[in-house]
Amino acid sequence: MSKDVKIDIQHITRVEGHGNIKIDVQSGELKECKLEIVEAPRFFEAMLKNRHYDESALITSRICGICSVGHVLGSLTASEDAFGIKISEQEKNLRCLMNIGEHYESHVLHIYFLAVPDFAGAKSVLPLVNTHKDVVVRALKLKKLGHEIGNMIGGRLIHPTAMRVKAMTKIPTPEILHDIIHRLEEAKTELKKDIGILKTFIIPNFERETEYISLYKYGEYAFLEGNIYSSDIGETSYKNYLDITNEYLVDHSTAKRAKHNRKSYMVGALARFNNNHQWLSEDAKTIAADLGLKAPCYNPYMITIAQFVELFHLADEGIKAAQSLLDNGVELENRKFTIKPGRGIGAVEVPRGILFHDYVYNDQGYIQKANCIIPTGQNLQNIEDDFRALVPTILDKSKEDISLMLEMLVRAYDPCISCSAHILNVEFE
Amino acid sequence: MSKPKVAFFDFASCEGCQLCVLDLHPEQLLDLLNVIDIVEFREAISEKADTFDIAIIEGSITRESDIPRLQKIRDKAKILIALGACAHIGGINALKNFQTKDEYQEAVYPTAPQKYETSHARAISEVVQVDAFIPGCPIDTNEFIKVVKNLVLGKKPGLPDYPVCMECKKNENVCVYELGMQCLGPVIRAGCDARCPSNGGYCFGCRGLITEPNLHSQKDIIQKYNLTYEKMMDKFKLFLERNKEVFPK
Amino acid sequence: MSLNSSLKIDKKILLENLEKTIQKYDLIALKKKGENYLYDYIQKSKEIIFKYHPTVLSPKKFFFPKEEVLFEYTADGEVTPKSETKPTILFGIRPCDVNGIHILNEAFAESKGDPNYLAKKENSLVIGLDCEKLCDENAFCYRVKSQNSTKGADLFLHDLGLEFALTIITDKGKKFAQEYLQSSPGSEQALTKYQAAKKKSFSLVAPFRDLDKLPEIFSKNQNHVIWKEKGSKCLSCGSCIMVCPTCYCFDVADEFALNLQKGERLRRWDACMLSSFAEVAGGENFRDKAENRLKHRLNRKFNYLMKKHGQAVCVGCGRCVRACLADINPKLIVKVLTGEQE
Amino acid sequence: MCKELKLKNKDENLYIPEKARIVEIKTFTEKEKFFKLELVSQKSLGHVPGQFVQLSILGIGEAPISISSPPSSDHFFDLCVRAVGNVTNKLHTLKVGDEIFIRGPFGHGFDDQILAKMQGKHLLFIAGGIGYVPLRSLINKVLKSPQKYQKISILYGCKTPKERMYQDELTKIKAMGSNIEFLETVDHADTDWTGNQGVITTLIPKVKFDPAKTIAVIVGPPIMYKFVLISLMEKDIPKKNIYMSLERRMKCGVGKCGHCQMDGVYVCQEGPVFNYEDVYQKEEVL
Ligand SMILES: Cc1cc2nc3c(=O)[nH]c(=O)nc-3n(C[C@H](O)[C@H](O)[C@H](O)COP(=O)(O)OP(=O)(O)OC[C@H]3O[C@@H](n4cnc5c(N)ncnc54)[C@H](O)[C@@H]3O)c2cc1C
Ligand code: SF4
Ligand code: SF4
Ligand code: SF4
Repeated sequence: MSKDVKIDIQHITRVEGHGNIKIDVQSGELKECKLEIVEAPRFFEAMLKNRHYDESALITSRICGICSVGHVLGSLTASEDAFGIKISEQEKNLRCLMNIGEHYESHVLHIYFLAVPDFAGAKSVLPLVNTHKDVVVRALKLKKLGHEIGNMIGGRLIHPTAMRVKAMTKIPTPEILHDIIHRLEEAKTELKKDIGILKTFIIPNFERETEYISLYKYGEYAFLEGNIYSSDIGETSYKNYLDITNEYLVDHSTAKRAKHNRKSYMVGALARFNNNHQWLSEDAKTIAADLGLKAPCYNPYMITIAQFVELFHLADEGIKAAQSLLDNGVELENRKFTIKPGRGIGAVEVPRGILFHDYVYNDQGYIQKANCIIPTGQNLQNIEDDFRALVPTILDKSKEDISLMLEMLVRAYDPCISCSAHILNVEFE
Repeated sequence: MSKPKVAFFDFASCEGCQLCVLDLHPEQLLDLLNVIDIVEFREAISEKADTFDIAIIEGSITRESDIPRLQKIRDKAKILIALGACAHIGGINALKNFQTKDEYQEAVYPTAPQKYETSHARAISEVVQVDAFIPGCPIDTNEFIKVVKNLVLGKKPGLPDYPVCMECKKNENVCVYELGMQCLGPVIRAGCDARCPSNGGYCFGCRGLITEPNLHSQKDIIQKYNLTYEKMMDKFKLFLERNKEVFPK
Repeated sequence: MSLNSSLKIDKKILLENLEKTIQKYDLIALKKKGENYLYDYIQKSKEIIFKYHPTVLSPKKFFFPKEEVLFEYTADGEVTPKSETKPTILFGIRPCDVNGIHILNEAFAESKGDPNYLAKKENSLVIGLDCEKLCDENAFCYRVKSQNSTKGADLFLHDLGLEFALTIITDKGKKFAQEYLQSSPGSEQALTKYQAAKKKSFSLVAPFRDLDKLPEIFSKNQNHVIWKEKGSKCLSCGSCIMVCPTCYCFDVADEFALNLQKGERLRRWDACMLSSFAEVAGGENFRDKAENRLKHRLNRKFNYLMKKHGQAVCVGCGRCVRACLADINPKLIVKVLTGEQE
Repeated sequence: MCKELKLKNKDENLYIPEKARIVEIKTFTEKEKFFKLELVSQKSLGHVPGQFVQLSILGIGEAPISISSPPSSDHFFDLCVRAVGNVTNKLHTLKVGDEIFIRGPFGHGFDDQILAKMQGKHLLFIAGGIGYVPLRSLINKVLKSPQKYQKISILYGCKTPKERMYQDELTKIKAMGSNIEFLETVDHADTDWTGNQGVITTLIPKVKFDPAKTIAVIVGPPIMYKFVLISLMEKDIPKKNIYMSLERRMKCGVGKCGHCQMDGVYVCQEGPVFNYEDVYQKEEVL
């Protein structure tokens, strides 16, 4: 089969940030295949220089609106690592709730607003307001739940105001905690209503095995602490994250890319699922089985399903955290500590995958050097490699269909290009 | 009343403000769609629009190549709204302007500093005429609704032009100066319901200065509480680099 | 009513009785929230704090809320007034604030009367609680003679240790006391003793010199340098107004719901210290300088409205002193104008 | 025992407006339109010259607007509105038959006492721009029986000829009678303008009056008062013979919201019409 296909998609829609896809097939041979990031670089690591520890989370949360809590968590963890601060159980539970808030907002947005229209054959969620009003209303409510948990616990979800090094500056009342438990239970019931719809999705039958990298803590479906786990080589200390990420630049993208054992690796919900599925909550396991998601899963289009499964696990985790806060009582914690000069690293899972913040502080608590590595940057090469594997198998389709499948693939990764592009690398000796 | 066509565009930003726009109750979204026609919103819909009445712009201008794109949008729009701190006052992006271009490029892409086009970060009003703005980093969803509604009704946007302190007092907070922190609230535009001070933080100025800030008095406060002037100016750097009253060039 | 028909009530019984009223009334009293003291709704009487800690906002927020709906309407022009009220008890209101309520009562009752305020007021009962000594160094109730104010309350209590002396101020208070508070005749002596002690603790402080002549003094000093001096420090933040128990300026706004089918006309607290307060169409601003706004605010307290109410309209609670980051203090300004030394 | 606080008349909610319908619209200038309104209740407004109403458009807001027609027993009344902001711009988009809302009449206008004082005197009306609107109510009232006054002089100044209002009516007034005098001027003339040019104070020397027997009524923008008052003082008109109507920001119109207060005075209640003698010593009058 010899065919010429040239695809140039400017500004892929329904992703965060700006990305273009360029494919050039001549006589059946793939000449060019690129995911371009055309986002303006924002130079966050440069901006962090000489800023006080109290501001590092404030600044880095602005890297990305949708992973804002994730950046805060990564940033606080890095600062705490540098200063040798151990956070309390209470703080862990509160952060867990913030993390759940963010995942609800982000996963729901991705599943319902960005991915569902593809499967429903709609251009966007707006036409669905007329055809599937109940689903849209449910989606908005679930997304709003994420925002509201963020508001109640952290002052607000996007760029939270109450999250600080060592401890929150705000504590929830028992009424709020009861409310959160109640609403997370409700959320599970609501989500179950859409299992049927998800089952009708015809998910492209495309598989490509790759290296799956995620946070790892034995016995936990890890989000907030742990080491790094690679499906190829196993566990590595979070301190050695640079050995994993190996960032490099390519010409056509302002976002840095990463490679480890192979040419590329995958992070995000599917990587987490593949590496940590045994620690999902029982409910989440049942849902996964019901939706045909089995580890290891090599189909990137299934990321959306993995996210859906995570929503159940997270609801269960949130209920546990809130209950523990209720059982043990919540008190405003003392936020005093001594500043220690040195380096600290934070590794956390955000909706799109593992994220690293790495700071060097001076003895006054001002940042001397910073490095932030964002999930999408890590996924970019993997997406391109998926393209390379996918395109030759679908050349018989129309150009429109090919474009749509490629766009859907990019969207499946839920790329938050906006943040990936702003991230830079400062070499550490 | 015919529904105005509204298009969203973004430049250098975290897109958090657009996410706040989507943070609506279901009824609110349905009501909003009855009042305006969203014809372009890259984060949520695939459609692209050639014509629109209201352009809502998120993000700051950080590349010369952004300018023609923004100008084109300006030419087409009857009303152009700056959404969020990045677009309104340059936002956090302008923090890099305190360094030279070489410095920040070197710091981020040490192996290839000149690789990507960049220049100093600017508010969009430095490039095109802005008819209304929705301040904050991120914006307040209710304020967004209010401004859009007012424009549809032919009213002025109706943003407050008094300091955050007023809302902070309404929330019965103990002033953070009393707690040993410093706060830019006395000169920053209210409308956020004093979110940061009300949640254990302090105001760092994301909504920009009020029209008649008393910066002299702000400096006196700093002295009274034994805080340093340098530290205060350092706080202003986070969001107010573009402001000539604070940082005369 | 004079204080001689003394009644008393046991503290424990009082608390029990108050708790019983919660079924029928919203009970408001001083309580602690986090590190902060404020007047707020009470569920259990043990939440009530008896020792006074200055609050940021005064109890006026319950009669004249930060924001309230004046009426609702539909797009077809159907207008429905709205002044929802619930039976409410404000418990433990201090003399300065009691006096503040009295001033607001007069202001809102004037001419035709403000329906929203009056409805809330009518449906509520104010139980005052005396202060034996000055609450902090910023308060200056004694300077405007409001440390003994009872006008504005329906009942008034004096803490005698294990029991309270109870004074009946209004008929409404009397009815309430009969129905809910099992008071018994008290010894006049105990109350007299209390009052003597209070008098003693306040004996070192005195009212403003020429308190009654302040309106004239203010009128004469409209060009005094103090206005410029202090005004130049003012941040025009309005904090002083928010916290003031006797400020009642408001802004009115129309808000349509997003569906543009129905809407509300609201009023919100406004502040004459804000720069645009007196601005009219065409951009003319009749009080465009902070010094003029400050002068206006204090003239309202000690001149314009003082003439109308027959007493200083500043009750000396000290809230604006605590709230003002620019250290603008009415007490000191009055002293400069009267030429008084500390 | 202290009195309890009670709302005197529960039905009397001073914030609730009543419906009025637009029955006629005339466009005067680019910014000013004339509106004839009727109360839907068919009641008479019952105002005196110089009073104002609070005009509201639901969802938009409320604005104080002077009543431009003389008192009458029917249910019609006139307003003339300059489009400057939310309410006034919206009002300009409305059509005949549309309904708006009204509260009032409010304020202290030219009451019987003032009118009695005017009898037999030389009335000197000085209006700047839209200031003619509140004056028109009084002018039309006195013109119903011009013989009661020694003389009536109307001085009217606008920025440009295009901004002149009520032209038909003013032409008629001009021709009315020997004791009626009408003078106008514009700040900036255009090519067609043949009349006076200059600020309104340039008209004052053109009028002959006996200061002791003259009553001046001034309405205009804030800056105008300052200069007109200087001229009148120079001509020795006693302060008590000068009336003026002041504009202030108003939110409630009933002496509560505090916006219109100047010195101790609530303009919405004691004004907007003031005798100069009563206010000249007050703060912030001009
Ligand atoms: C007693 C009185 C009589 C008046 N008579 C007339 C009249 O006959 N015809 C006429 O066209 N205008 C009259 N005005 C002026 C008119 O009230 C204002 O132009 C109007 O309030 C503007 O309202 P708006 O909603 O259109 O503008 P807004 O959108 O409210 O504001 C436009 C500008 O006006 C200022 N402003 C806001 N509220 C008021 C207010 N209540 N009064 C004055 N300025 C305000 C704002 O600060 C802003 O600068 C009168 C004013 C008063 C006080
Ligand atoms: S203003 Fe803040 S929240 Fe909005 S886009 Fe910019 S960085 Fe994000
Ligand atoms: S308090 Fe200040 S920094 Fe916080 S949201 Fe408001 S304006 Fe922004
Ligand atoms: S006097 Fe003080 S509290 Fe009042 S507006 Fe001025 S600075 Fe703010």
